[in-house]
Amino acid sequence: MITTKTEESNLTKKDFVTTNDVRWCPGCGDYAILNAVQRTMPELGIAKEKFVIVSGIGCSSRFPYYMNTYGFHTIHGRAPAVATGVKVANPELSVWLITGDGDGLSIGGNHLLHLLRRNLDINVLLFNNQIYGLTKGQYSPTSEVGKKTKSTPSGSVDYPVNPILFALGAEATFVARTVDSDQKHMIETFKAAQAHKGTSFVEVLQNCVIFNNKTFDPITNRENKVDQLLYLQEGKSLVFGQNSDKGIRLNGLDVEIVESTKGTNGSELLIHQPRNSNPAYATLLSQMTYPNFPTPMGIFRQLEGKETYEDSIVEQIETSQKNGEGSLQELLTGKNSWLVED
Amino acid sequence: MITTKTEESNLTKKDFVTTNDVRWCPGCGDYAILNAVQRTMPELGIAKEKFVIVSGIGCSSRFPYYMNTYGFHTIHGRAPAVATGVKVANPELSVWLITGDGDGLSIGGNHLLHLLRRNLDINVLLFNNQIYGLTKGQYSPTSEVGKKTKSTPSGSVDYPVNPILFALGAEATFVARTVDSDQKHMIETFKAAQAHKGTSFVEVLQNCVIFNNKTFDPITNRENKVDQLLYLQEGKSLVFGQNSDKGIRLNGLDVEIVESTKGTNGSELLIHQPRNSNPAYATLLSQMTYPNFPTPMGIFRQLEGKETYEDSIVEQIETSQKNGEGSLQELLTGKNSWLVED
Amino acid sequence: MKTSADLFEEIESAVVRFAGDSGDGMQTIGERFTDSSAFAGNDIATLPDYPAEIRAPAGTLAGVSGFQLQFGNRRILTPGDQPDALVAMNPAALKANIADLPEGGMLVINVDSFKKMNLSKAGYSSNPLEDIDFRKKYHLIELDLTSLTKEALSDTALKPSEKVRCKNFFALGFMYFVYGRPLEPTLKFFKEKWAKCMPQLAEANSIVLKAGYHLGDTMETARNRYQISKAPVKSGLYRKISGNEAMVYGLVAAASRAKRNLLYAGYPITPASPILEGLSVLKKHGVKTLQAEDEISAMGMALGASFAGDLAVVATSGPGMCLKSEFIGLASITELPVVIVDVQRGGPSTGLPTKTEQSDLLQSLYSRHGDCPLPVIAAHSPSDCFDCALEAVRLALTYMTPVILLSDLYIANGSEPWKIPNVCEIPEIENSFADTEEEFVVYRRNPETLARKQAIPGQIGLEHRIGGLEKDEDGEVSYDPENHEKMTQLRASKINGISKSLPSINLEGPCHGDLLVIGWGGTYGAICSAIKNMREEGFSISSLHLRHLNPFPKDLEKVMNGFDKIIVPELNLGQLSTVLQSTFSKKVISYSKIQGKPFKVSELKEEFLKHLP
Amino acid sequence: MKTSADLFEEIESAVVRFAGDSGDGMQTIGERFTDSSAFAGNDIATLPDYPAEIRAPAGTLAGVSGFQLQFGNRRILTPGDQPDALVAMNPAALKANIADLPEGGMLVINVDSFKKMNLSKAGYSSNPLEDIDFRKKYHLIELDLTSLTKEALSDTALKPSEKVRCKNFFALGFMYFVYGRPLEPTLKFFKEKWAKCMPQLAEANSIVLKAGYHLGDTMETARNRYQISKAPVKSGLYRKISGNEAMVYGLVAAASRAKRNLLYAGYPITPASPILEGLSVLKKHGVKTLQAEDEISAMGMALGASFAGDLAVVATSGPGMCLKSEFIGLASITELPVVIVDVQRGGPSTGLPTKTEQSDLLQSLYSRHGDCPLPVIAAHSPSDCFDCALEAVRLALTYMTPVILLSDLYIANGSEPWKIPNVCEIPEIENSFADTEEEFVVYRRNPETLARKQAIPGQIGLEHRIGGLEKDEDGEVSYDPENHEKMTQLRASKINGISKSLPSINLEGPCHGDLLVIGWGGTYGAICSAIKNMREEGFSISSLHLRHLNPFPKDLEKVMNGFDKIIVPELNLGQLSTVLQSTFSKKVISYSKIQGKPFKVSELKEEFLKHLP
Ligand SMILES: Cc1ncc(C[n+]2csc(CCOP(=O)(O)OP(=O)(O)O)c2C)c(N)n1
Ligand SMILES: Cc1ncc(C[n+]2csc(CCOP(=O)(O)OP(=O)(O)O)c2C)c(N)n1
Ligand code: SF4
Ligand code: SF4
Ligand SMILES: [Mg+2]
Ligand SMILES: [Mg+2]
Repeated sequence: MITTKTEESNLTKKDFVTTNDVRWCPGCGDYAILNAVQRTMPELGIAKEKFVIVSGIGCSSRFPYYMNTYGFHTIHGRAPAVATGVKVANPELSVWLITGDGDGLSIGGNHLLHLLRRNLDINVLLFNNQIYGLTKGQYSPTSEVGKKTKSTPSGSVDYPVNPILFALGAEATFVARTVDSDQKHMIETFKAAQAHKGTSFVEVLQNCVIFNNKTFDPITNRENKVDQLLYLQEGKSLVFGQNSDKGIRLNGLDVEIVESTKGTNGSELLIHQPRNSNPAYATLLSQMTYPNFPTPMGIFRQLEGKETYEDSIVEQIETSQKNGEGSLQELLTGKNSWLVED
Repeated sequence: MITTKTEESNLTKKDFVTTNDVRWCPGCGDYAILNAVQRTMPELGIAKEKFVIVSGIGCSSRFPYYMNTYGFHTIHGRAPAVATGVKVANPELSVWLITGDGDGLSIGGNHLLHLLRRNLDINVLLFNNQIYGLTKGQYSPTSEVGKKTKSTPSGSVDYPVNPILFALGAEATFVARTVDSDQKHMIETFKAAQAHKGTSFVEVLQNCVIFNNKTFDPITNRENKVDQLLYLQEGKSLVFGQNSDKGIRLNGLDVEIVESTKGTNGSELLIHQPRNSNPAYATLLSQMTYPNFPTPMGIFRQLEGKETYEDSIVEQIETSQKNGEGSLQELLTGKNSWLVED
Repeated sequence: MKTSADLFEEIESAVVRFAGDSGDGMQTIGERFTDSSAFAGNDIATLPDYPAEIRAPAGTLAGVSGFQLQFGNRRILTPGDQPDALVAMNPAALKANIADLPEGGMLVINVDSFKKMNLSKAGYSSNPLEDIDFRKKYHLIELDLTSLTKEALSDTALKPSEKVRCKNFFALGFMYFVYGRPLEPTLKFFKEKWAKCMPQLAEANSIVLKAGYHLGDTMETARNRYQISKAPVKSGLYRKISGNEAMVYGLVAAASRAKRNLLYAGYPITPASPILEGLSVLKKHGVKTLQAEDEISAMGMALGASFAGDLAVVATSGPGMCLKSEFIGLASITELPVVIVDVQRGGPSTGLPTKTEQSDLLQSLYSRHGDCPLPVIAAHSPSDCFDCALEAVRLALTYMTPVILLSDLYIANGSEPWKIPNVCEIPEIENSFADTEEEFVVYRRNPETLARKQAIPGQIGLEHRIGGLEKDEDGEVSYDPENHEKMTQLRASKINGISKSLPSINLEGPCHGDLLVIGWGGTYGAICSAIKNMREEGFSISSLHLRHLNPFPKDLEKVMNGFDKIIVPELNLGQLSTVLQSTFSKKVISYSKIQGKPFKVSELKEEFLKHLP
Repeated sequence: MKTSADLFEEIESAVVRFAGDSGDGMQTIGERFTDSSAFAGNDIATLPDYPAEIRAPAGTLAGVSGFQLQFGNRRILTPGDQPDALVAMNPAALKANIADLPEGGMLVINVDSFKKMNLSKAGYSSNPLEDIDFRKKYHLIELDLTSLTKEALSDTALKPSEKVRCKNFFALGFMYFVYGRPLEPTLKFFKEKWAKCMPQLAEANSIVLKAGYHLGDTMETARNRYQISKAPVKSGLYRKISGNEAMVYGLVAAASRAKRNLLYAGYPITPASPILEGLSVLKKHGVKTLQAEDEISAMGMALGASFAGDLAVVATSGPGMCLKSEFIGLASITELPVVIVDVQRGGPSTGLPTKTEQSDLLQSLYSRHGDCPLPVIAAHSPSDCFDCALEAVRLALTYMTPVILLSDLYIANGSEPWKIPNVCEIPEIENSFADTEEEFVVYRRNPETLARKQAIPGQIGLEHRIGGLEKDEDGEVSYDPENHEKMTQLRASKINGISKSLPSINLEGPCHGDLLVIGWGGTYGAICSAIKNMREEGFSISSLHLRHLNPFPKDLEKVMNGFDKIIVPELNLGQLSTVLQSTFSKKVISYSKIQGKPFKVSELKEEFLKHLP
């Protein structure tokens, strides 16, 4: 592999910006995510030429065109396969997969499932705008039931996929959620995703101003967010609200809201334990949804120590080569050859 | 739809047997499952002509050829799509989907995911033999890590899919497990699956005598099964072992084994609650795997009351037709026509 | 001052193009102008043209959206080679379109958008409006649309930004004046669309539209006014229809005439999504629409529904066609009826998703593994999609086979007037259903059509199994060598036999001559126009347009033999040429255009001339 | 008593077929017989033939598995039209195969399996062995294999059921005697396979094999013994190789000669799985094999690996080819090298998964939407898969394009002796890599090949983006009409230009004559044999076998023009005929066989005769 190091330390956001016009609608949440990624990458200590961005098809999947890195805008739903090929071919690359709720969970659900279970060291950012943007506004598999869209004028009838629960079902080793309106939290989450060895799945709530404007407003707008967002912090109890006056505790095998955390001293509240190897804890968090619960933001689950797919493959090859590489001539000759003499 | 009722009550197993030679390997677990299905169907109170069996490709997917019902042996991995079409076209049919671990969880994972989340009233039997039978023994997505097969001579490196957890991740409303060696339990489980309104997902542990013989032996053989299988019964505590002397209790958000249930009087043991709407409970059960835990058998989760996809579709049509069907002539004419006179 | 009526110049037809930013509402006013012209009794053809991005950055070339239409008092077959009048809402729209406007053409400009930033976004280093040569070259009309619109709305309560957004209707009103179009259909449209939920908007747009019209009336520069009399069409009730709409109606009509329930399974994709969307509002007509997780699944759902007795239909575009091929093979071997609509767009791969092309013909014929022939037909104009939908359903149900129906972006989005058919006059479509009274042998064939009979789950006593493995007549899996050969031949004969049911070829022109033009699909209008012109000019040229691409009509070879040369114009690298040559071992001349745009009449004439003696 | 040596009859070649139940080990003894014959210096060709079920019910026709081979002292090109000797292990095997045995042929029967139940399972109402006419018709040898085997093993500690399972080697030993084959290779095989883990088994099989051999020696009925001298082949080191093995080795060799790492992504499917399996044991050679979740994913993984600089390969069969087409389109427009092997089997749909066919040619050429041409080549024999793998890699890397390499079940599973190449003599394969010292323009082309250059992620300063949208030379997305036309033409010219690099056609026979036979793929052996025969008989007939199916060799048209008639025999409905006719607008005669079986030499001769004056 032809890799040489550039001086990584001097990188700035500018290095990751292309001269191309960005062609999203004015006001689209994708701009903010692009910005956050461009601000994250220079800080990772990785040489610029090591980044590869792979995407499928959708508004979100135009992402690689706007990043001055190696990039591959592939076909609808299949980016996980391409990203897998890139990473296995060269495990030294930092591979980022950009997908949408349609791309990643409708047509591409299976590839995502298998990527997650194989645990390649790839960062997956799923831009969830709960709609098909690029095809002009049909409902997506994350749209709420009853959603009226171009293709469902009487309201959609299928139950949405919960991206977090889906990822847990695939036994993903890193599962997180962030939102386009919070630069700081996005950057923090993306850094954690890159730091994690194994597949990092990040759901990014993203606003589509044209076809699904303000879907996340009830939880993300200035007024509501203190009560509607719960920021997860490892080892800290699950609290939210003005002055952290509300919390989450266990009730049997379900969760409930404690209205005042004052008296309890927090002791009966659930402690955030993203490294709990049993997915039941993260499953509980995945069920906290608007309007009954605050929406958890941050890292739901983070399990270190599971070997990655690409490392295992390399290891098998290294093991079998420990006494030297195979000779091609010997291989062709095989064990049952015979000589024909003149 | 051209449906008339036959006398359903007189049906026997024989009515469901075809004259075709059954072409599985002698000793294959598929025979036992076929037998169980043929014994289940006559007892469901459903007319024979209402049964439709849809399958993909694989040894298991040859199933419809051996059932004297309507049947469709489709293509690899895509049976859920076909079954969906059948059911939406005619919700009165009893649709059974037969798939394998490769068919359903490798190539067909996405369709299965979407079938489950849409909650069509279809019964899915996934024959899990942890191997690709029909293609002669490559590892499958349910094979354990390190599995040596034709395609993985140094051992497989990907982490298996846990079919139960996968189904929970898709928010399936009925999730169960049974095993080819237990006729009674299979029949019971299949009946419950048919009784459930919504998609019923049943994992059937199945022995492939040729390519993966005795994989389930450690948990299913005569000697081990008392200690290795835990039969789930709603409202009863989770006990297993000779004389039910062992049980499962909660430890934080994880489960552990209680070695003797005598003293505890069972009170601290987990009570089986398949109707708990929070998937965390069923998730806990899904993590109980050999060799650390007994393998749960039976219904993990059963949520009633979620409308099915096909019913919602029919309902929308009925609602819009409550003042009569649309006139085709009016439709063609539209609202902006103009008359050209001679 | 002369009255405006004095200035009317009577013309036969005109071509108008609206161009602006994706957010400027160009498609909307194009549609309105079309409706208004239809209402005025003209014949019309339209060509919407927009970028692949939903809303590329305002003011850039990438964001330019256009809509061209031709209307006239004679049969209008194409949206026109070049505009007579161009409305450009900003510098980018001007830049992207000006090359098409002939000298002396009318150029209506929204001058307030010609500010420095917009000019530079469009790549202009100086303002073209300040260039004297440029000003002289066209019949330039500069309107300060933003201010004019604001002024017209000064009395309303709309926010300033909302007011500005009405400016497209100002431009439209102005063009209505120029071409003497009636305002009523548009005013009615405002009412229907907004009167209930946003009455203010309905009101404001009405004011602006009228203001634009009146400005024309008072303005000195608007000296040309054109009058176009009604087109001499057959009497009857008409409506405007786009290709995708006609497809929707055709499918619903076919289901009704076949007495089957219509089940449509689709996955959104440009330019086929409007078929899914159009059918999804027809619940009153019993239509079931399923939005599948992908095109594979959509095809599978359709096949399942077909097995269960519904009329099953899918529609997609190229990338989706790739995904359906395995299931199409299954449909072919199980001999289940299903209609697969492919609304073609520019390829390969994601290609040019919002541009037209005819490049999926070979794929339609050959995308499956194994020998797997099936009928392929193509619609040639927006309204023809209706007839083709009926024909596709007829083939599917009569012959128990999947059928591919090709449309393309140009006809799907374009529109034309359509004489509304009388439902009772649409022929019934026969099914090949099994008889409960007779022995049912799954693959026993109708000796005439070679179609098998279909038994529907739920029917007593007709239980049977089908699948993708080769089978004998009984439906039992069979690996017998002779049986496989026989079945393969039978399936092929069945499809070939369809040609017996096809009407004989309708030639445009005499059946002998120097040059025969063979076309298919959306190039119909341009080819016909060119041929008519050239025949009037005395050339020995004829044309035929193929609806059936597999099998071909039985008299095609004979017709071809009547000409010295054959030319096949296509918006691809020569796909029909390939098929004709392989079928008849006869050389044809291929004329290709692969620019994501329809043929111009002038291009075709020029090319045809080259091959005439 | 005469000594057996006296009885040797010298013959040129012989065809032997073993037939039995799927569990009887017929493939194993077929392979052993082949090895032994190769060791004896004969040329050989083999034809394994087994059912789609893993193990259909014992004793039924559905469960019969067969293995036929031809070996001789001359060039052996096919496994033979019909067996000279048939070994039938049970009534079903007899029933399924007896029609192929000519009168007087040797028929070896395992009599203990001719019990009532087995006879009726096979559909015999009476025992054919009791029919006098039947007995007279063949040279019948009845062996009581079960008892004989048990007897031979009476001294060993194996369980009775294990003993019985060795009976296939008894039959093999017997046939070794008949054809004077050496025992050593098989005894060595036992040792290698079982000596470590199951020494008892190795021992038992050796005993049984020898017992079978000795029985022949002592038995009166085994009066015929044949002797076949060595085939006059070039000197050198040889081995036996199957098509799938040769494919594996060819890919590994190509990667080595191109200095790229080999990454193979696959999803199991008959008959391509052995390529995945064969490569997965070559970790020592640095080969990475990924078992993907489906064929779409396998293709995507390969494309990703190609982007990252590996030599990326996939292999599948028809149903998998359907699933890959969308990604192949992406590979074409992004101009990334990747080799796609299609091991064809009987179609359409699941079809006849364990039978051979050549019916994916049109799919290979046209399965993608849009204009999307790519190189297609086909291997014509087991060992030719090695050369074709090298050629496919050369095309992919030199021209930066996906390449489809067609194999088929017959050559994939069949085997023949192969002269082992000297690695150093395999030419190097050049890459079209970007130069870090030069400006990198993504789609700037080598003027010779029209290939673009490839920059690999990780290379400093060559960052760039590729994708499925149409783009200009810089790689920027472009919706410009002229650019799309230019790019489409360029991509097509690049592929067409490959013909410049192809060697001229190698005709079997003179370049003028009455009849030219054009073949492709696995029909090579049968066609060559037929042509050689007929030329010896004095007919004016020649043949050529196409490796390159797109583009064709540049001199093909000229060669075709040298003959009065052209016939194209194919195991499909006439796919190459279709392509030849469309390319050259020249009528060819199509001769089809669609029975899941290769051509017989006799069938071909008979057909060719019909078209000769
Ligand atoms: C095979 C295929 N099917 C359908 C499409 C059309 N298509 C393009 S993007 C898209 C969905 C976009 O939704 P999402 O992934 O949520 O991305 P967003 O645009 O919302 O960011 C679809 C259906 C396609 N390009 N290819
Ligand atoms: C598109 C496609 N890819 C691959 C195959 C080959 N194939 C047939 S069955 C099968 C897997 C079978 O495994 P599983 O689903 O577990 O069924 P089992 O045979 O074990 O019952 C595969 C890969 C195919 N038929 N079609
Ligand atoms: S359509 Fe929605 S998601 Fe797409 S660019 Fe516009 S705002 Fe963003
Ligand atoms: S291969 Fe395995 S799964 Fe298939 S029929 Fe045989 S025993 Fe059953
Ligand atoms: Mg989206
Ligand atoms: Mg399996």
